[in-house]
Amino acid sequence: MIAVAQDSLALPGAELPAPAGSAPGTWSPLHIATDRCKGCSLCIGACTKGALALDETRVNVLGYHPIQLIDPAACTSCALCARVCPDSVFTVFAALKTPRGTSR
Amino acid sequence: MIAVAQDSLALPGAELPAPAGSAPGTWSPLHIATDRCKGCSLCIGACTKGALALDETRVNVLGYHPIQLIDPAACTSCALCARVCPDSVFTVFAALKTPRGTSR
Amino acid sequence: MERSVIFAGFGGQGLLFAGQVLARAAMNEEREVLWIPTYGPEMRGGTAACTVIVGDEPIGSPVVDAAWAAVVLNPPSLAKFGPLVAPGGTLIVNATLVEAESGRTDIDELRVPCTRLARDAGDDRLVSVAALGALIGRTGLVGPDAVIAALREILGRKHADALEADLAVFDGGLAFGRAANATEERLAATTGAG
Amino acid sequence: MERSVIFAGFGGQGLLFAGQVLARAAMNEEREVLWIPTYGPEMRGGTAACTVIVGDEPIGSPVVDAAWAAVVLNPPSLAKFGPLVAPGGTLIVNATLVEAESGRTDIDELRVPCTRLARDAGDDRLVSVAALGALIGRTGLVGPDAVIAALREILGRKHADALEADLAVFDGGLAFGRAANATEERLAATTGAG
Amino acid sequence: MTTVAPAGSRVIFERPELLIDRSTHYCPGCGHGVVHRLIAEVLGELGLGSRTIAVAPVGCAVFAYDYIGVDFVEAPHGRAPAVATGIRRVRPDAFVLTYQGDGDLAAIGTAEIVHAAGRGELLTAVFVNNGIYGMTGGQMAPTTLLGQRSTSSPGGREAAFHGYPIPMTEMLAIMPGVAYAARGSVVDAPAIGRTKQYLRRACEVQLEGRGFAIVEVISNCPVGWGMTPTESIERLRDVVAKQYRPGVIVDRTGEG
Amino acid sequence: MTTVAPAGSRVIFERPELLIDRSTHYCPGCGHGVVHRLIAEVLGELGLGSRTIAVAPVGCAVFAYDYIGVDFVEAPHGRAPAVATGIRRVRPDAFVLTYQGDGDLAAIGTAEIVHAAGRGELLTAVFVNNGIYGMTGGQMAPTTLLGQRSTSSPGGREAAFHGYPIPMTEMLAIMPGVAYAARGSVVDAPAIGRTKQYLRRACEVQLEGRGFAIVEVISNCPVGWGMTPTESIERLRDVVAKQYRPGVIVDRTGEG
Amino acid sequence: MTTATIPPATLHHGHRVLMKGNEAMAEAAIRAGCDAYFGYPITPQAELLEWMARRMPEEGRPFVQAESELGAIDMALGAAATGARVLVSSSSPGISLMAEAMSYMAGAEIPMVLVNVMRGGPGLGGIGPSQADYFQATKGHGHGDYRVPVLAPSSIGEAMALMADAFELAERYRTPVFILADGTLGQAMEPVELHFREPARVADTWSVRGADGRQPRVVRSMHLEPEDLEQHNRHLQAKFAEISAREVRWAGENLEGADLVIVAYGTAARVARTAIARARAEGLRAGLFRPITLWPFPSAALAEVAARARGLLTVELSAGQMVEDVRLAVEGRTPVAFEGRTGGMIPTPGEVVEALHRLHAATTARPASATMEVRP
Amino acid sequence: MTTATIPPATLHHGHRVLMKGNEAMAEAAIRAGCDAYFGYPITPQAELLEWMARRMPEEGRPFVQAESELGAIDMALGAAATGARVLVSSSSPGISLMAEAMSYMAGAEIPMVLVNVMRGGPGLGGIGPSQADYFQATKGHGHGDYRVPVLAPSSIGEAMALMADAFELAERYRTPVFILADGTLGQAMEPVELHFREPARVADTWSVRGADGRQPRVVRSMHLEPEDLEQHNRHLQAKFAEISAREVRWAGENLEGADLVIVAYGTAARVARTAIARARAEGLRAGLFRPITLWPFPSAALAEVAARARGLLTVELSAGQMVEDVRLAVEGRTPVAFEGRTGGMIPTPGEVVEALHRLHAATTARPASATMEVRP
Ligand SMILES: Cc1ncc(C[n+]2csc(CCOP(=O)(O)OP(=O)(O)O)c2C)c(N)n1
Ligand SMILES: Cc1ncc(C[n+]2csc(CCOP(=O)(O)OP(=O)(O)O)c2C)c(N)n1
Ligand code: SF4
Ligand code: SF4
Ligand code: SF4
Ligand code: SF4
Ligand code: SF4
Ligand code: SF4
Ligand SMILES: [Mg+2]
Ligand SMILES: [Mg+2]
Repeated sequence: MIAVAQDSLALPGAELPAPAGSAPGTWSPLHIATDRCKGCSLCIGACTKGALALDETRVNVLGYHPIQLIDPAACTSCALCARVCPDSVFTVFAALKTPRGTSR
Repeated sequence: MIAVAQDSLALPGAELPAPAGSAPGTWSPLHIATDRCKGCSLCIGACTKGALALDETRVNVLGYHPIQLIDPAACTSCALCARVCPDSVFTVFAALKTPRGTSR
Repeated sequence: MERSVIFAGFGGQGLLFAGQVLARAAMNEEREVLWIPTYGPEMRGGTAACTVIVGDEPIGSPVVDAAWAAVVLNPPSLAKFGPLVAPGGTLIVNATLVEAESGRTDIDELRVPCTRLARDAGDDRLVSVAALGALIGRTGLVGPDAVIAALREILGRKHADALEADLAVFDGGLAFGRAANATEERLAATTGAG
Repeated sequence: MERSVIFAGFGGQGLLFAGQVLARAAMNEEREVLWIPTYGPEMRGGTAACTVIVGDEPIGSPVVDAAWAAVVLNPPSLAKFGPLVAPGGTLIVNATLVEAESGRTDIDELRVPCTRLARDAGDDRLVSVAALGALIGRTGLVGPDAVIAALREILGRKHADALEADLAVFDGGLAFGRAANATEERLAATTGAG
Repeated sequence: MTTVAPAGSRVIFERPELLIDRSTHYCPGCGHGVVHRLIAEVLGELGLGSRTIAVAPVGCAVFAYDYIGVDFVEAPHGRAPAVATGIRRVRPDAFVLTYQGDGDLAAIGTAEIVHAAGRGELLTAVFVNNGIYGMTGGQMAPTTLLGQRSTSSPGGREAAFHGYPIPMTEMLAIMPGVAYAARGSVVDAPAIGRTKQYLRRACEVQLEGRGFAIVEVISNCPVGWGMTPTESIERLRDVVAKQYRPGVIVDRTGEG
Repeated sequence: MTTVAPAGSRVIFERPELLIDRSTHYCPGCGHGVVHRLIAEVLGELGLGSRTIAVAPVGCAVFAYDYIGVDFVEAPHGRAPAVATGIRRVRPDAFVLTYQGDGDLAAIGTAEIVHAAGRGELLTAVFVNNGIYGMTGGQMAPTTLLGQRSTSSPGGREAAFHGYPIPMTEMLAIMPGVAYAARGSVVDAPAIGRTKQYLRRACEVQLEGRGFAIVEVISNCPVGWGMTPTESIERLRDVVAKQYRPGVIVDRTGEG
Repeated sequence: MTTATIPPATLHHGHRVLMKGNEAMAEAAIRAGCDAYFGYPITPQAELLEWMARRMPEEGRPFVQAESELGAIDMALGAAATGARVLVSSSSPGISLMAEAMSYMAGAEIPMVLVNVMRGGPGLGGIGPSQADYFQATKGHGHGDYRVPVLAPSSIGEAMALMADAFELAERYRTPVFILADGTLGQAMEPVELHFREPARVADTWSVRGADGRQPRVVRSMHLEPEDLEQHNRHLQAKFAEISAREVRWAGENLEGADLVIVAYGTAARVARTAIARARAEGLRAGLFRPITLWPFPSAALAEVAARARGLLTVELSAGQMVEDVRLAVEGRTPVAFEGRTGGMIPTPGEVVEALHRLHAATTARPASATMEVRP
Repeated sequence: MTTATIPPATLHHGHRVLMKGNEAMAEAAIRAGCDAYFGYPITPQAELLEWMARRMPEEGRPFVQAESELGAIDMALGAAATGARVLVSSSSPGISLMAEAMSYMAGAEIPMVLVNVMRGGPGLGGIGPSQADYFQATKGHGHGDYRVPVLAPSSIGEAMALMADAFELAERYRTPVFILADGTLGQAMEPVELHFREPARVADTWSVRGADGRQPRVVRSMHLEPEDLEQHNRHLQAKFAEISAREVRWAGENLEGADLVIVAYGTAARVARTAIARARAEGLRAGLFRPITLWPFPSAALAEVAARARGLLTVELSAGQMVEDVRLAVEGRTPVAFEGRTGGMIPTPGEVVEALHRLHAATTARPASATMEVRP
């Protein structure tokens, strides 16, 4: 049976959990409020790196397949995804490309 | 006592009486439906010949001093008075300047 | 005892103003009064009218079954309001414009050459004020001083120039009304109607 | 005897459609029926529901005190409508999305893997049709032929392609419901509630 | 009205047949009278009297039906374009004309005129802009000029407090459904003549099926403006016509 | 919303504080969500959250008050500009913002928006034009394009039958009371960025006391258009933006 | 949501089809000869407009989605003034916007049919079913002294039948007519036997279509001279009296020997029917009095029924509106109780059965008092 | 026509001045602390707007002549939602246009005072005085279950006094309040003693002025979940019940030992007063029951008065509207007759005296029947 995705419970002020969709232990430039995602795919179209995809294996509390970052390494933290997302699902952090600073 | 002016009684289809304001027996280029006149004087301003004036000696059925043609001879039948009159008081006939035809 | 006066005539004849002057005069005499306009169907132009009811208690009905007096300034008003005067009441007719008579024998009908009176006093547009003067002169509904005070209050502030003419015309009307009083026989019960 | 079924779930799960198919099937059997949607507060997205009441006389009340059966396709619907099933009634639960159980012991609760059944039959979006099949298989509320005819009538004209998938999914659900019938004990009075 | 022409004398000007022979309730000098006559003339000349259904506004011109001898429907205040749309849609053979004042058209009726124009509804709209609410006693209208006194802007219209005058016809003219829009005036005989031409063209535009046509007529309201008729005409010429400039505002009939 | 930033990592983008942390009722991919976020960002950046009184429309965005964390008044359908005028006049210190859809603003609310603009009312109006009545199930709006199908123009909008699309913002822009009018879109990230700049400017215009400011945002309604979100964004780019061209339509703030 | 499962071509007279209330009313209007439809979208009425958007052009008849409800009703006013048979529909907030024009149409005596698919109020309220616009429809919508016939169907089939009746009444009496339906009736689907009826057209002597030789006509509600306006009002009142005398409609069920009579219309009457069946099974002698015309209200008939009953129970989807007309009809001679739900909620049959039991207890235990406690 | 004879500076508390009703109401509102006025011109209310146009700017307070009555009432909605004290005025057709927003304000519980200077209807009708919007004000104006307090002054002095009361009621109960005046009251001039009163301001916990640190607030009438909307309706109904219990107002004259009681409000009550004086002079024991709140209607008080009378005569400037509430109040226990004029006409004292004589004859000659013949 396919599990219902459960994460950031949309409580005002709640802390974001570890970024979803990234392999455990790896760092991700995106925090994804998975259960606010409606699977519209607009972020997928916006991402020039092809780093995003819907997680067809899960259904979130709203009944949608949520977005996931399938290629964290490709992500440049350009935030195009975040800017087009109608549901403000993403928090974007500067990519840790160089150990000392941010990529842009 | 000043008489109340009484003439064309505004009955649809009624025939116009002899033009008011002209001396008996003289012909006039204007027919004036005196008791529809509201004494607004706009025709006086429009007449370049100074041929019109209010008849301050009379009050018509509406309670106004009606217009009269004070100088029939000066009238050129230009119909400026008729065109500006908001109450369509005038009927204008071609001036009989030349015995054979009309002046314009 | 409520006494009602109807003023009626052409829109431009100053009827509503005359009614207001009477209302204010009544108030100046510490009496109760109600002024109420009625518009003819045309609103713009056409016939206008107002009713003033003077009494000693707060006024009840704004409509009257019959008028204590009427002031009619044009022919249609005579036709409409002449019959509404209560038996024994007073009818002031603007003789300048109205040739007809009411035909009633049970009222006091006074023909007043309003335009002439007004012109004689300096402004021939003040026909209503002339008629008001005649009404007061004839009936004594309110004291002339209260009317004069009312005119001063209403016109004094802004229209000092107009005030003089109005006072003069009122005086002329008043004199005409009083003269008629003095010289004519009065019907017995001029104050009997409500 | 009126029998009512509530369908509830996410807006996109095809509930209103499944209800319509049932209503039409009932009409095909010359029975009386009423279909009535209820929108969740969000209208767009969120939870949607409809009620279908089947009977032999013209249907009276469009609201029911308790449902003869309910089909719940997501967790909120279980919470909201589980308690509304009449004792002895049937509850079809979409096991794919709903982990919880109603906790009731007085009804016939059947967990149906709707998504899997739908996917197995060719289109995993047709969860409601799978659930409808299971309901019919379990309760025999209407004959399967009437449902199949209804699907043909509704989809046949314009959506011939969709029709085949719908028929297959319905069949899968029907089989699941019947199999459950055959293998599980039934509560005594599954048809006792209005 | 039959007139008895003096022998040998040609009629230069007479009351148009469709103008009912009755005195109007309008104040002395009011421009509505002129506009009524022009409409009666144009409808008569185009032979439309028998198939016109006109819509009367709420405003001084509500009584237009007492003066112009065609079928009329009385619209609620501001709704003449909606009423006319209803007529237009069910009576394709009728000639449909609306008559509105500036309070009626530019204030309460804004939505209805914008959308009738937007739909390109086959209507001929006559819009008499006298910059005031005449009927109700001289209150400010949307078209009242800055600085102009009215009973509801007793100190004169101020932009910051009362807002700006609205150039209604220009606003409507940007919509593609508007085939023809013009502004005339009643200031003098030549202007009245041009206004008549605009009205005539606005009628033809409907007959040709080209779209919505509107003629604004800037007009005087001596009573509402607190002026004599003559003064009001002077103001119309010297002040109003400088702000609301007469002329054809848009003519899309060449395009189709 | 507090986020736990990974050590040494700067936040590039986060949910603005004024956007309440709650999932919306909007359909997947709906442009209203983006516009909400932009408003929350701009109000936050200008520090206006505490003194904003916003007016919600009737339309899908009626629930804006559930998502944008400022004081709100719910207006009857189309009347947001009138409601906002009332607020503006009695609360000179408030920042007043209206949010309306195209059915709300361009159909039933035409008179109210025209006159708020005409008065030069100090308001910032956000006008989300998705060319359809989203909330009621995808009926034709005044801004629906020719040929576009909707549940009330099932064969596609035809000019002769349904009328022409109305260029609302252009129409409003001709009025002198309008200090600023622009059209943005939600088609992609750069366009969204420009739209934010327009919104920001429209807010500043109010703060500077210059007059009425409006930003139209052309947006998508996947459900009303009967499309996937991605298809709807393509249509927005390829079709809608060709008709309703984004950009600044009028800027009179240089004039004063 | 348009069900769009029924191609109009299959809607043959005599057939039994499953139809949504909104769509059924729309099609019934078309078959009743509706010449033009004007509307504006609003839930839960939208499918009526959408059906018309599709079907009227097919029939070559005008459909206009107006810029607003004001636009719609005023377009209707214009079209109907030319003698066309016109339908308009909306739901509660939209109906409120039509108050002025309805008063105009009543005043100018313009026939037209207006459907109100009522939703929960006040204000924007909700989109659930309601009967809280009863007062508005029957008494105080627009200004001035006027009434319009109000027809209240209780099933989709009846809604279709009443559509033809509504046009007939409208034209016979030159009056706007209300069809008062609630959201349930608009949104539900039921099988209906199709019995279309197109009322005969009667040549009228008042409508405007261009004077064409005759005297010009004016369709108007203004009568500036009070004497004239009073005269006109007398004429209108005489007409209302005639309608009251001739056009009252109601239906009774189980009234024979009924102790307890439920008075309910529309959806509430359906709930009542189910409740009555149960109550009778539980030994209560309950019956149903169902007004079909809400104005004219069947006061005389109800008074007669009430005279034989111990108590009346009015059931409404409101806080209590029709109950005033019930009380006016019986004037204290029979106790009147009330049971209602609001805001989109519908009383359940169980609640109504309980209310019947309470009424039964109250009317047998203690001397009848005219007004019972009202809840909620 | 603005009388413009009274410079506001002379309007000192305690003075006796001659004022036009419309202007007196406007000035009373200003002195009652009205923060903003929104309106649209219409006869016979225009002088109220004009007075405000002059006076509000003098006081530094907002006045807006809106683009329409819809604009005016919705501006009022916005201003009042911020806690401002707001007045709006209009006359019958304009009031009809405000139905939707009034329902919104009742639903969102926004205080505001709306004056209706009623004129003859229906439709465009005429400009004479009328009381034919009684039903509208007391029952069915907007959609949904709501009621608003309706105050009916009968003299200009009372109209001024009720203005402060209206604001007080509005704010105490968070509700729109109607002042129902007829054209006579708006157009007439009477001497009034100036007794201005400004109700105290109570800090509210609901209005919106910018969140400024607290939780954001929403002023709304939408409750999309039926359960919520019903809950809200229960709250509203409880409020209406409280108003009904606490805020009923009426006045009696000559009721001691009165056989025949006239029930009338506003201008009709003044006619009644004159008629009663005459009738008493003619030997009839007549008295006056004058409702001041039309909603809540003084039913209980009237029932008590009626219990001691032989018959009631309702006099209205309408074809008979309040008479329904009179009949509801007495529920058949006392005969109720009706006398009314319409379309701008006012019954004369003589007509009312005659009606009293007829009622007297009917109630002495034959056994009391509950409803008398109604005319005209
Ligand atoms: C709904 C409604 N509101 C207000 C009025 C009052 N009213 C009558 S005419 C009018 C405006 C008249 O102004 P305009 O349209 O400019 O016409 P004008 O009299 O100047 O020609 C108004 C506000 C009304 N009759 N109905
Ligand atoms: C008076 C009134 N009429 C109609 C409605 C129904 N209604 C609700 S939202 C809406 C239009 C929504 O369209 P739009 O403004 O474009 O907003 P969108 O949902 O597309 O964002 C309508 C007509 C209503 N609530 N009130
Ligand atoms: S931040 Fe840029 S690269 Fe990374 S997922 Fe988003 S769009 Fe793609
Ligand atoms: S754009 Fe937002 S809502 Fe849409 S799929 Fe991406 S994360 Fe989910
Ligand atoms: S016709 Fe010409 S000249 Fe003669 S009176 Fe008229 S304006 Fe003067
Ligand atoms: S313009 Fe006409 S109404 Fe005016 S004074 Fe001349 S004739 Fe008389
Ligand atoms: S008020 Fe003005 S518009 Fe009206 S009739 Fe008089 S002058 Fe003409
Ligand atoms: S219907 Fe359209 S506008 Fe409304 S939420 Fe859905 S996508 Fe957005
Ligand atoms: Mg004007
Ligand atoms: Mg939209």
